[in-house]
Amino acid sequence: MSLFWILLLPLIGTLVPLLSARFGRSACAWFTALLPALSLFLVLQAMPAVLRGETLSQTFSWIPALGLELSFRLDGLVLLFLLLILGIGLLIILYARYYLSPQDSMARFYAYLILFMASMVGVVSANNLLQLWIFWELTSISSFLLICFWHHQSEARKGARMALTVTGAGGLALLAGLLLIADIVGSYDLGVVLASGDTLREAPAYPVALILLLLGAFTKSAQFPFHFWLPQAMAAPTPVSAYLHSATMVKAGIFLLARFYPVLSGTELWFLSVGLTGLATLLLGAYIALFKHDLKGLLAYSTISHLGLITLLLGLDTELAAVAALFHVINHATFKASLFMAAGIIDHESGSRDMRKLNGLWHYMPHTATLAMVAAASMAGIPLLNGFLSKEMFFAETLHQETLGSLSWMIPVLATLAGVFAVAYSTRFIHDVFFNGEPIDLPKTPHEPPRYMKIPVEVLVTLCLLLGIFPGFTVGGLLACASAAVLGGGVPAYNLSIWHGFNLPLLMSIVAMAGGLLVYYNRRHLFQFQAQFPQTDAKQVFEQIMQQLVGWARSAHDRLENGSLQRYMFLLLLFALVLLAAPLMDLNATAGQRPNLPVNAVEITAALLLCLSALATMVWHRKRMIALLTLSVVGLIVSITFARFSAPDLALTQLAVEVVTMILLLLALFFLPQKTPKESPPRRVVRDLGIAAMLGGFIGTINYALITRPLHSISDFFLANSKSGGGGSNVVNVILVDFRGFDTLGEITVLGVAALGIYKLIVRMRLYLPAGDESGRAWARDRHPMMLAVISQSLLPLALLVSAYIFLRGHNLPGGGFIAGLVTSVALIQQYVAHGVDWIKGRLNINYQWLIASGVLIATLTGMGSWIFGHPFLSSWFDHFHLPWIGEFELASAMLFDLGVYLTVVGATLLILASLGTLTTNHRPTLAESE
Amino acid sequence: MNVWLEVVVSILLLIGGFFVLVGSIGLARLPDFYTRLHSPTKATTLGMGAILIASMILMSHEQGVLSLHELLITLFLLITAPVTAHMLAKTALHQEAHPLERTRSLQLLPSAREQQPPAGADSHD
Amino acid sequence: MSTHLPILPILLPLLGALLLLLPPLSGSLRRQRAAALLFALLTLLTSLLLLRLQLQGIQLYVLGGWQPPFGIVLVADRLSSLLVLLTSLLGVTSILYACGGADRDGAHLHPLLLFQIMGINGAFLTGDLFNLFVFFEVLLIASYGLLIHGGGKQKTQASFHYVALNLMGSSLFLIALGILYATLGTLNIADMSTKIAALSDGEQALARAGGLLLLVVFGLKAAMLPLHFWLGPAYTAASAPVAALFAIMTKVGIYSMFRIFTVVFGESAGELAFMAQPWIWPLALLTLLAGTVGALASANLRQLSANLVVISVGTLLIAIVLQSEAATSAGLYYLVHSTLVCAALFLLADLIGQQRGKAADWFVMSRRLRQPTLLGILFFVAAMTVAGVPPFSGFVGKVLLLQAAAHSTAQMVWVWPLLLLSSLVVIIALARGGTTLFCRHSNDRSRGEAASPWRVAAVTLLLLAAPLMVILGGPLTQYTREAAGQLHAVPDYLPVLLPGGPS
Amino acid sequence: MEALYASCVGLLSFAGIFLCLRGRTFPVVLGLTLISYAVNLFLFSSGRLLLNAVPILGSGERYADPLPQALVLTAIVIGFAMTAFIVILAMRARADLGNDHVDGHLPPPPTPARERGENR
Amino acid sequence: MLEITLMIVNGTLCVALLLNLWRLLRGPDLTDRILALDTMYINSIALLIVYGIQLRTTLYFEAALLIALLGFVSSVALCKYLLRGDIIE
Amino acid sequence: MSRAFWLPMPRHSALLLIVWLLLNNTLAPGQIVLGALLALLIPLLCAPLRTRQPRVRRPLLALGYLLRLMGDIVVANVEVARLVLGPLQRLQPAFVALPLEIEGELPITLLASTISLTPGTVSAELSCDRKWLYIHALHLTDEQALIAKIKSRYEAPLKEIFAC
Ligand code: NA
Ligand code: NA
Repeated sequence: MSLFWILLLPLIGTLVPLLSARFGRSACAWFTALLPALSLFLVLQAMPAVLRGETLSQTFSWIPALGLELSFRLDGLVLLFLLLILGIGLLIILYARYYLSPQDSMARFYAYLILFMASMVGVVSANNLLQLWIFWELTSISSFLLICFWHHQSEARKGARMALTVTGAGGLALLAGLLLIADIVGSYDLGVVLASGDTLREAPAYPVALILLLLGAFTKSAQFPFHFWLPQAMAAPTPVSAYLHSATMVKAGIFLLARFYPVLSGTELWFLSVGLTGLATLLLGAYIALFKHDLKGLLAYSTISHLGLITLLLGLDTELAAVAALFHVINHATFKASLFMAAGIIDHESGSRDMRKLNGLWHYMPHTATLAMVAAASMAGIPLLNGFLSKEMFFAETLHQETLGSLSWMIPVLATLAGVFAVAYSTRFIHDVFFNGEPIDLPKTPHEPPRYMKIPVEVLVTLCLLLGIFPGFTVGGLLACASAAVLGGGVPAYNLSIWHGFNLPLLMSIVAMAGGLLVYYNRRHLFQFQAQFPQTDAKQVFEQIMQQLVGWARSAHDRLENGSLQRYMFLLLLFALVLLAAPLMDLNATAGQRPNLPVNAVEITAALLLCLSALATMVWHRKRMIALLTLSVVGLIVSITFARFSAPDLALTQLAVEVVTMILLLLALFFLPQKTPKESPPRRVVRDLGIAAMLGGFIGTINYALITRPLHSISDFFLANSKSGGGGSNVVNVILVDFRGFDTLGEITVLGVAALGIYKLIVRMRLYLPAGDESGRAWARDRHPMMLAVISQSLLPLALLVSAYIFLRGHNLPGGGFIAGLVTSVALIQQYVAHGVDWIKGRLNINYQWLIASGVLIATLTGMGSWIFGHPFLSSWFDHFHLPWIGEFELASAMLFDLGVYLTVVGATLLILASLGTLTTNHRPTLAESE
Repeated sequence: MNVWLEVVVSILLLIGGFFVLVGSIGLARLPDFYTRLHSPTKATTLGMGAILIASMILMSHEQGVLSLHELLITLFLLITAPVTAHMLAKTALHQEAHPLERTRSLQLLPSAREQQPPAGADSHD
Repeated sequence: MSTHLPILPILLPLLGALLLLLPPLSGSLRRQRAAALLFALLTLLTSLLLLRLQLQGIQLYVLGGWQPPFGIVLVADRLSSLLVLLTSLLGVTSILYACGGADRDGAHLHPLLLFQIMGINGAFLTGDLFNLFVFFEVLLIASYGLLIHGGGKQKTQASFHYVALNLMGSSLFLIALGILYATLGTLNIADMSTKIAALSDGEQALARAGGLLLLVVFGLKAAMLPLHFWLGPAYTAASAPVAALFAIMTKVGIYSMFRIFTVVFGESAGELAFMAQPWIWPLALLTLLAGTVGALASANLRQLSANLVVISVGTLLIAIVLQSEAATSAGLYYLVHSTLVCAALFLLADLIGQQRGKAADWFVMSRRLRQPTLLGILFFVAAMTVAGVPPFSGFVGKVLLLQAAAHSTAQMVWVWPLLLLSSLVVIIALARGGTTLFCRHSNDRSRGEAASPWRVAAVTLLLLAAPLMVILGGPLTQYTREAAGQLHAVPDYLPVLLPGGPS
Repeated sequence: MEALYASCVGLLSFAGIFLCLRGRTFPVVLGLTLISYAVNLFLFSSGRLLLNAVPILGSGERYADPLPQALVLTAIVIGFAMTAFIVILAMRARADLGNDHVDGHLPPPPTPARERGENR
Repeated sequence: MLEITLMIVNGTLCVALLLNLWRLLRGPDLTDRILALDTMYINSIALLIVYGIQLRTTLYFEAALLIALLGFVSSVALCKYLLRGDIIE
Repeated sequence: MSRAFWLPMPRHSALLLIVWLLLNNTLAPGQIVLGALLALLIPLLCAPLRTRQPRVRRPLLALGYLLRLMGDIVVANVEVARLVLGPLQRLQPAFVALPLEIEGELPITLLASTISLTPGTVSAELSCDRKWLYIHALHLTDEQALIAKIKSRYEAPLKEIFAC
């Protein structure tokens, strides 16, 4: 049987509860337990081999580029954790069946829980660093889901978010750490990494990698100063707390420390960072636990404290300490899980977790009370229970280190102090809940829980006893092989027995017990002392910090993106300016070698006209009509410039476009506000003038530098092949319809789509129609001056003829489909101006949308026509024919293509016009009405 | 090139250039809009005509075929110039452009603006 | 037909759009939907076939039979066919989603979506710089039309900014084209790369100016800081299927940067080799930062998604500046992933918003969702994917990029903290947003309508990629590695790209 | 000649850019139009300036570079489409937002500090 | 001789165009400016024709023809705008 | 189909053919065929946008009118040139209301155009009832003489040409 099934079964098991929910709650629980149980069975099957000291592993390739493999590892350490995860997991499934109320979705809960279980299995069994990280993150996610299970509670949401934030941050740090380790070692394979301890410790990046990895571990294991999320996670249902926050997830950090112990430990940095963090956490947790009135709060801080203890043990960096750490992992899991479950039962059956209300429950639930008291005793470290054994080992190990030099004595003293508090809060858990008078104001009368709900607690408490009394027999083998995995081979000699004789550790235990009882007895003074300090709610602080962060982000974001086009445009231009400045400074000689053309009067005049008009447009942009007129002059001069420098086609196009644009602008002006206020402050104007001048200067300079240099271009090809290959002597037109016909196809598509877009814009437009012009004068009432109408009518055929002329000759002489289309459009626009939209619409019922579409379609199909002859898209075809009497003439596919262009242009222009025409109402005063 | 041809073309060009210039001088010089309206409308027609005829003659000679298409431009200008002038005058009337003080029959302006018969002219017909 | 395969992803959507505008399809919405879906699916199919075809070698489609560098060519290599496939897939989902009702909000939605697909595919496939400009304009004008779909103040205002900035961008593009043509005398991208090293000093400075102007243009399209301002308002305002398709638009800018700054101004460019990267470097980090801050500041899911797009842009820019083949490969994987998941998020925002009534997708208390489980699962998957949390596709791209950045400590110390920090912030923002959207309920007992199956199908289709891209991560990263190899070794492919030799 | 030409291109860009930075839609449209003139001239001149060299075969001994001309033609058409769109969009903005400011909302009127002091 | 004539004619056309611009910028009424623009259109036709004569080519004929047609349309549209606001109602 | 459908404007068609040949500077048979085709096609397209206008009844007279107009234009130009270049103080502009006798849109338009093209006059406005044409004169000495001249020299022939 493949080892993978150990991981795969719980993964698949995630779906089981969702599918089995319909069969009832008990069935759901049983079905859910099935696959994890099977998985546990597989683990047990593999156990003997592992206990013999074998390391089982299995690998599949997954994403080699990433270094990610699906690789499973089963050694002693993995075995220990797998037993905990799967074993306690099964108990939790049973417990949760009774814990959850009928309103709670059991399927959802179990799905999350099994997902978490699978993730944990994945973490511990990963033999690939990335795989480990993947499952590590999954534990964060599934724990988020579990904490947030009662998502209608604000507490739960906040607690879950906080846990996710902290563990998420840790996860990312861990990723960085793992990537660094892999980078140093050169492999993501855990086996390789574990064999490269010296390489790692000597690498310059070792401290960074270590710290990053520790960040991952500490956040997960709630080590100081990242401990604050764990108490907030208590908003989760108690089974979750019992499982995640005592037995498994928080141990993932410990697992990580243990896993990398062979390669990362053994340095001063390790001791200082791990050991001192553990010590601080141990003390802090134990101390705070005492003051928590909430049962689960007490347990949460106690958990923090115990995790600190294990961390400290690993930090002590001795082999025995490591063994003790592993032992305490087991012990803590057993007693803390049972305590959480007991607390859950109390909460469930009495309706409260407040120890100030809970009193004397012994009378109501003696069975549960017994179990809880045994577990609590174990937590306190009472002999005959497993907690005692590992604590004893811990005390012993604190005595055996000298890293802190002359301050080394402090560690055992502080450890004992933590022991004192542990005994105190354990005593409180027992005395304050089960004795201490009668309950106060409980929502329900407490009673024993359902039979099966107690079974998990019983199992765990029995384990506490068994481990405590027969440690060697019960866990000796497991511990030995786990320690071997952690220590990388040699296991130190140790003795797992209850009685080691009278020694210093025993004394420390006695001191702790006596001190603990004393502290608890005098708790009133201590509580009073503690009450002086303001209570800080971690959740509130965290939320506040988050709010502040969001607020800060928002104001930063809003300050940057203030919704002003002027600023965006300015930044765009500034960016272009900065980018252009650098290469221009490299440009030593502005002028090139090419001989310049002479200048004559016409050119100077044209330049003068162009510049003056452009400046006038700029200066008088608020006098809209004048600006429009000067803009037209600019357009006119530009087209004449094209003509002068040998580009008649361009001149024609520019002219036609110019007029259509002007008409469009006139149409727009009618609806735009008639006055443009002067609102730019002088400083803004100067700034804009500055950037405009600089950028304009740059563009001019570049232009000059370019056109004074000689050019060798691909154009000779076009001149050489235009006639022979394209069948036309107007090379520009042949380029447009043949050599680069694909550009033209795109271009007419743009035109057509623009018209469609404009149609979309206009269809929903509701505009106010000004009743008079800028000076407030009412509009003239003569809608369609008669002379204009008559002349326009007679001009139309002429204009159409001209456009046909321009169309037909385009291939050989200046002209072409586009210009012809624009001329046709202008001629028709002239009809609109002379007669109005309604008049035209009534007489010329053309669907312009169809015209556009068929235009582009004709061009496209012309291009596809060449497929029939086995040529690529847009391959042209032309031939000369001779008919008697008529003479020689040419037919070319380019003509058809150009026809498409023509139709598109006409359709697009007129669609825009016709839709604009629908904007005005017919209820404006006219001459006819006034008569 | 034939000298006479050159002379004819040159003269036509000069005439054209002159009238075009006169049109623009008038546009710049005349005192009010209504008077300015006259000069380009007319001067340019003749000016353009002359230049176009010069082009016709020269091109016919150059290409060896009768080149008459310049006539079309003349035709266009002759058809459109009056309409442009009419529209501009109409606009000026509507916008109440200030005529020269000494213009005669200024009393006609209000009725012209309203496109009504002149006041007191009902007896006509 | 297979000889014409490279052009079909451009022609099919074009033909579809045109037929949709003509009778008999223009008359009925139902016929429009069917036809639009059909053409989108055909495009997807041909994209797939093209992807398969070019595995045998780069496919060159010589338009009109005019050999490069004289005519326009389409180049289907690993990179372009992958992106064409991505676009086509996105197109299918957008149209599918639009069939769920968004196409009733205004005219011509389906044709415009098809035009947009045509433009984007064209931009990816063309091997000619001016043709790239033309396709930029096609996709832009289609996007203008799409952006205003549905109407409303927000759209109008966002559109004006978007259009005005892009018009300026197009002008700069033309100037850049003018400069490059005036110095290199050619428009074919591969041909340009052969010419650039031989320029004289002065021409070199000018070509550099042209190249840097292109950086402005592509930066604007890609939403690189400080040119990213249009993105937030536009993507937030756009109708859902439109925003989903827009998710690929920024990638066109990124793609063009890859093409121009590693091919034309790549290793063989002599003095001008990798001349844009030093400029992109700080901007990439700042873009990432801006997106991250924006994500934290977002007040609704669409804003958040838009900022996630900005973050993805920053990340991709980092992939560009890292310059190595590994980084490019990582970038390409990340590009595909981020496009799909951002698109899914935009659609989800709409789905969620519709069920939450007035509160829409704002992060405020609202009535309960009609389908909390379904949408919750979809959102959860999308959130994990986009945040780069395993096991979904996000982490692969991110880890690949982190690995690529590890090759130089100088780059690592910037990239790693920023990238990881940004991931954390995204997780925080998504957790805050998600818990509010799904868990904070008011007392309003009214219920919205259930999501139409079209829409759910579209989102699911997009999100299926999240696990699939991880499961198939091996072959996929292999593919992106090959694509990066082709991109970085253009001189080796010149005989294919310019069969007749350089001009 | 080249210097004169380049100066004109520079000046057109200058005027256009300045107008693009204005706060109302109409000047922005004007500015974009001016810039497109400048850009078209710029792109056109990338084939260098030649007199009497129309690229029509048989019309003379030498020909100007036809390619930039074709490119500019395409650019003009596309520019026209884009200009048309933004013009109508400006109208739509006016319709939807009630004003013609490029940001869709009018900037707050400048209130000198003195005035505010008086109001208090 | 023709060359000199052409130079002179070019000169007069330039002066004419500058005068037109002066009127266009000066105004005072919008109608004056429109008239100036219209005249400018016509003068540029002359300029193109003369250029054609100079180069002995008819390639600029269409441009001249188009200016004639388009100049008219644009002047009329401008007038209509001043008269009615909406030019295509 | 009736002839009016296929050939809605025969005169226009003829004119268009001529213009086509003018445009192409040719009498090649191919161009004639093409021109004829267009001359038939374009009126067909324009037909819907046409309003009925009075026919030219006397084409010869029209030709004479055209020639006279040409002559007058030349004179007008010289006249205007003199006025423009002369001292402006002596300029006496005037508005004149011209009572119209002819009817019909086309004849009135032609008259107005003629007036605008000829010596020192511009047709400024037409009254709604189309009975009055407002004229601006650049330099007017005798109003009645001007009216009489217009009526006899232009209006009367036009009336005859269109027989209205
Ligand atoms: Na109590
Ligand atoms: Na324009």
